Amino acid sequence: MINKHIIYAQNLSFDRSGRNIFSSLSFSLDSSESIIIKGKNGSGKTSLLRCLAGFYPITRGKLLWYGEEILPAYYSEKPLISWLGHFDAIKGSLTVRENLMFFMEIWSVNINIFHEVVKVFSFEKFLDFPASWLSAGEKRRLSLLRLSFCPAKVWFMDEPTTYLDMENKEILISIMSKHINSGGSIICATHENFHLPNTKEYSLG
Amino acid sequence: MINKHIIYAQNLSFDRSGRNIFSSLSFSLDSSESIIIKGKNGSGKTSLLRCLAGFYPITRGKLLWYGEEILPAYYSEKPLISWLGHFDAIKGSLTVRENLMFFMEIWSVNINIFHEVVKVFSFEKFLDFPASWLSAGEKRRLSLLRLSFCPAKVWFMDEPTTYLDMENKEILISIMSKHINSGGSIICATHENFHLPNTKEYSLG
Amino acid sequence: MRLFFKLVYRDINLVIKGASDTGAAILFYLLAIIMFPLSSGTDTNLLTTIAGGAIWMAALFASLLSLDRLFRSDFEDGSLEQIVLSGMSMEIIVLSKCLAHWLTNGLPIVLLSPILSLIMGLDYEYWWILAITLLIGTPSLTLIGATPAALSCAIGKGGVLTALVLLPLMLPVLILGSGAISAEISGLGGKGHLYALSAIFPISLLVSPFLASRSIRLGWE
Amino acid sequence: MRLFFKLVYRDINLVIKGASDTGAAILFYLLAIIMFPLSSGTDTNLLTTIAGGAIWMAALFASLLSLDRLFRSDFEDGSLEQIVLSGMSMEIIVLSKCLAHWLTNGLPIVLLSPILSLIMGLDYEYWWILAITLLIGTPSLTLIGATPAALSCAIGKGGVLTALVLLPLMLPVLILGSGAISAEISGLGGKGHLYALSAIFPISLLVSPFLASRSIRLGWE
Amino acid sequence: MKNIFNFLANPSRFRIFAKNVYPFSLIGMFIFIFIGLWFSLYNSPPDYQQGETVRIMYVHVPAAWMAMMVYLSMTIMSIFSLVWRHPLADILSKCSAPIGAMFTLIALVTGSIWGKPTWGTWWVWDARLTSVFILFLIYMGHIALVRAFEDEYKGARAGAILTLFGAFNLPIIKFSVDWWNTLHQPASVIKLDGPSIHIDMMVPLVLMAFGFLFFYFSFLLINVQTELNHRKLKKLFIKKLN
Ligand code: HEM
Ligand SMILES: Nc1ncnc2c1ncn2[C@@H]1O[C@H](COP(=O)(O)OP(=O)(O)OP(=O)(O)O)[C@@H](O)[C@H]1O
Ligand SMILES: Nc1ncnc2c1ncn2[C@@H]1O[C@H](COP(=O)(O)OP(=O)(O)OP(=O)(O)O)[C@@H](O)[C@H]1O
Ligand SMILES: [Mg+2]
Ligand SMILES: [Mg+2]
Repeated sequence: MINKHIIYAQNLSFDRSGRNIFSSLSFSLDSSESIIIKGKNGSGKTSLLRCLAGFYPITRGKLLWYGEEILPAYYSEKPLISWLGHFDAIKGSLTVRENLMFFMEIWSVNINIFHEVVKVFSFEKFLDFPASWLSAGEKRRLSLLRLSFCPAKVWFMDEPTTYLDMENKEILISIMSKHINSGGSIICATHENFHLPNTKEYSLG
Repeated sequence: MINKHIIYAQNLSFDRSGRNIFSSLSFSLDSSESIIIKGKNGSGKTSLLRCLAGFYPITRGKLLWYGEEILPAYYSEKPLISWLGHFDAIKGSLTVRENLMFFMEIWSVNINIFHEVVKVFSFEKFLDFPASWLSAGEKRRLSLLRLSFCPAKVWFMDEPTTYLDMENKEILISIMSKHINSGGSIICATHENFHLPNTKEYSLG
Repeated sequence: MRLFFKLVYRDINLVIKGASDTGAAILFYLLAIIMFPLSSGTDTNLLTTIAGGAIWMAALFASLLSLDRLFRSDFEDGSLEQIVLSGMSMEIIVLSKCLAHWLTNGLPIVLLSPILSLIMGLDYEYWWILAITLLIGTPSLTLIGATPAALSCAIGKGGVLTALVLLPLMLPVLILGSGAISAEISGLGGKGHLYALSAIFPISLLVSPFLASRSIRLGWE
Repeated sequence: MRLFFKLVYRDINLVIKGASDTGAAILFYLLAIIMFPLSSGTDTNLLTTIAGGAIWMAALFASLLSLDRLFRSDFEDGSLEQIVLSGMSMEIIVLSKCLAHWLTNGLPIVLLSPILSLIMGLDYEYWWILAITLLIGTPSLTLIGATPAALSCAIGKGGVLTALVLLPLMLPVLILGSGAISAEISGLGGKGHLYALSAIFPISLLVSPFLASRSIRLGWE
Repeated sequence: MKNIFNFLANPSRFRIFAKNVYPFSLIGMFIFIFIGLWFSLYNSPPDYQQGETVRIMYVHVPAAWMAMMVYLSMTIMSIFSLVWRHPLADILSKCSAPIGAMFTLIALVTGSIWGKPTWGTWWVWDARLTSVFILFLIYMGHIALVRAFEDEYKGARAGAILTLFGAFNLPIIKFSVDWWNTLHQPASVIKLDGPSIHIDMMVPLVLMAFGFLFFYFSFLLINVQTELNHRKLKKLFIKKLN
């Protein structure tokens, strides 16, 4: 039943400026499932994530979201995915709280959930810092924090462990596991060895 | 003999906006030696590196380079350190070759050395790409490539493994080892477990 | 619609916090006007004659200056991706950014115009027509500017090209705006110019969100 | 010295490749001049009277526009750190960036001035004085602008503040420059203005590298 | 019609098509322009008001027409490009822009030269002249924009967006003489109630117009071939990398 899959991809290929980045990928993603994408530098992990989200147009192949020809970047009813990319989408001139508030409001996040997540990442003391003060790892944690209170069921993560220390890597893995166990799905590109529940691994390149 | 140390630091402390970032650090660095700085996110690794290079002014303590009160960021005879930070100093509108050429010229790097280093990082095929095409890991490799042909004896590296795949991490470690074995020194902040020759490890925070 | 206003609010907040160039643009506008007398000598008659045109030109440059980064700062740090994934259609995003831009750029320009007319020695009977042309014209400037501003995300550099592409598109607004004032002063009546100026707004309101959102997506491709 | 020219060469290359805003500034200059007649009506006499002042003002804005990012793009992507660690003194870096800026911004402004005088209907006897004031004045504009541009790195946003700090500092140059032309036209002779204008250059050459390099270091602290 | 377009979409097929059609177009251009020039320089009457200067018209007017015609065709191509993502439309549009810019420049320059004896000035900022000047700026913007992209495909899409946006200018050029009172004279050939120009002037005008049209076709075909070759080279270069 194609219609049951959250993502259904068949024979996806993607070319950029005439270069073939990846080709003939087929897979599907269901709820409570995770996909880990591995591959050398330049093998097309980021490109694949962006194709799936709709930021890059696939060259050939078939891509369905919830059995339909929709794409998260074009869908305007509710957030379909929660995205963590190479860019952190943080405004240095605003405080951490202001940065988060905006997304809380457009995603209609409950304030209790917000406080809970802030606690998980031990981010209480940073809330009134200007975001430009944060260290590289702290910025990354801020992005993760935002990602994890987004109401979307599918998480797209591009090398989420970047800049994180050991402790925060473990927190990351635990929230990822929790998300999967509570019915969410994850697609994650990484060079690390993750142990997530119910995971499939794909290698590119 | 203080004068023999490349870096000699005694009781370094650093405050920012009234917050104490690190305090009372003492250590020294000699040639053929490496220092690995570890510590949680926000413990001040990046700040320490920047203090040592002269970008941040230390609040208290004594810092000597080659036994003198000079700082790499103020020294204008030759490059004292080769720097790899969070920012990649790559111009996307130039090609990879143009990006490298500028530094080759200001560092008077021999063209043979250049070609050798390009080979080590298997970067031949990217040379005529616009730098904006590179993937995250490829950009990082480009920065590493530049770092490694700089004539300075001391390498400053802030989380050098970011975005790198397994294979490139190994190449990185091998060039770091080679640098140390041939009389160079390295200070490296990282969250990974490195095995470098002749290394001291410091933990911050 | 709620999201629309949240986004407008955020953008205005960013301007207030100094993260955006829009504030600079207003300052630029003010200073440019003050400098007119300094550079062209202080012959009052002369000043009065060019006052309308000068204020309009300063307004145009002020928009132009700030439009260059209308989408680019959000595009470069990934915010725009986050926003479009949050279930807002790109057209709405474009419109809300334009509204925020106009509120922080066009509106101050309109509000400051009486003071500036005073500085420039424009006869006070003509203040209203200056203010009206600016009120009608500045929203069009913002809307027209949105597409080149979005294109500059796609190129990744902006600057040269934004200006090159923008100016010819904005020229009609400038010509009609300053033309209305001089027509009014010369006694011919500026109504015709005003009508033509007001016609530009609905057209750009229809066309620009569509073309600008295409351009931004092009930047991601 | 070799490093100095390498850096100048690189910066010019970046302008040519479109990575810098300097190209935009020249365009802005050209278009601003072309727009003067459009906005102030087509009375030829009027145009001629304001021609000198208008061209000078456009030149000032063109410098102002591009100065904002003089150091900032290199500062933000880490290039400036790399360069200063390569054994160049900060003062030399500042000077070489100023030279590159002048070559790509001031010089084209000077070279384009005859054509622009033509468009503006300035009497051709006065072309030379316009060109000379621009030739003497634009290097000072660049040098004066370096310090605020460097400060904008330290603030991390630039824009508002750069413009606010810059304009008052640049005003004397503008007043002397356009003053020389109107003095010449009115038959009083522009020599006095020219001498004063030429005095600004050596002073700014001495002071500005020092202050600008301090400001950049402030940005790192 | 759609079939023809699809047939030509294949680059190599279009290359063959271009190669075969190009000589005819070139011959057409020479014939029309030579006969047209002969008529306009020798075999047409001087104007009763303007005398011999009227002969500039036979260059000015066709160039002005072509300046608009080329932009109009680019607009149509842009719709094709944005809606159906047609690669040939992209290429045609990109290759048309420089030719259009050149016609616009010719119209501007010949207009100015004509203006000096008739209006007593090289240039005035009236609606017709200004809008043609804006057209020139838009062409230049288009040329710069399309070439600013590493990726031709993206450049073409960006160019298409700009072309559509700039299309507002065409009606302004055409009708500016009717809407505003300008120095420039209103249309006397292309208008709703038929031409109102003397047949002796009409003949060379039409001949020159066809000459210019063939000029456009010829150079368009040359440009397209160069562009296709250029892309092929680039593809080879990239293939080497894969
Ligand atoms: C730089 C200045 C000028 C520009 C930019 C310009 C532009 C144009 C344009 C765009 C057209 C085509 C209009 C259409 O098809 O409706 C045109 C047609 C024409 N122009 Fe000009 N023009 C200029 C100067 C002049 C001058 C000085 C004269 C002579 C007094 C002149 C006489 C004509 C005539 C007779 C036509 C043909 C109108 C018709 O029959 O449709 N133009 N010009
Ligand atoms: N301007 C500032 N004022 C006050 N505190 C600051 C300022 N800038 C940075 N900090 C704080 O200094 C601390 C150290 O930052 P630093 O970047 O050195 O950490 P780090 O060890 O490199 O962390 P990471 O592993 O995340 O890269 C952080 O907690 C940060 O919030
Ligand atoms: N515009 C472009 N034209 C051609 N090739 C491109 C373009 N942009 C990126 N590429 C190439 O596409 C390849 C895939 O890039 P991508 O960012 O998807 O890799 P990745 O798997 O995420 O790598 P990393 O592990 O380094 O993040 C890279 O080799 C890159 O050089
Ligand atoms: Mg990647
Ligand atoms: Mg750090």
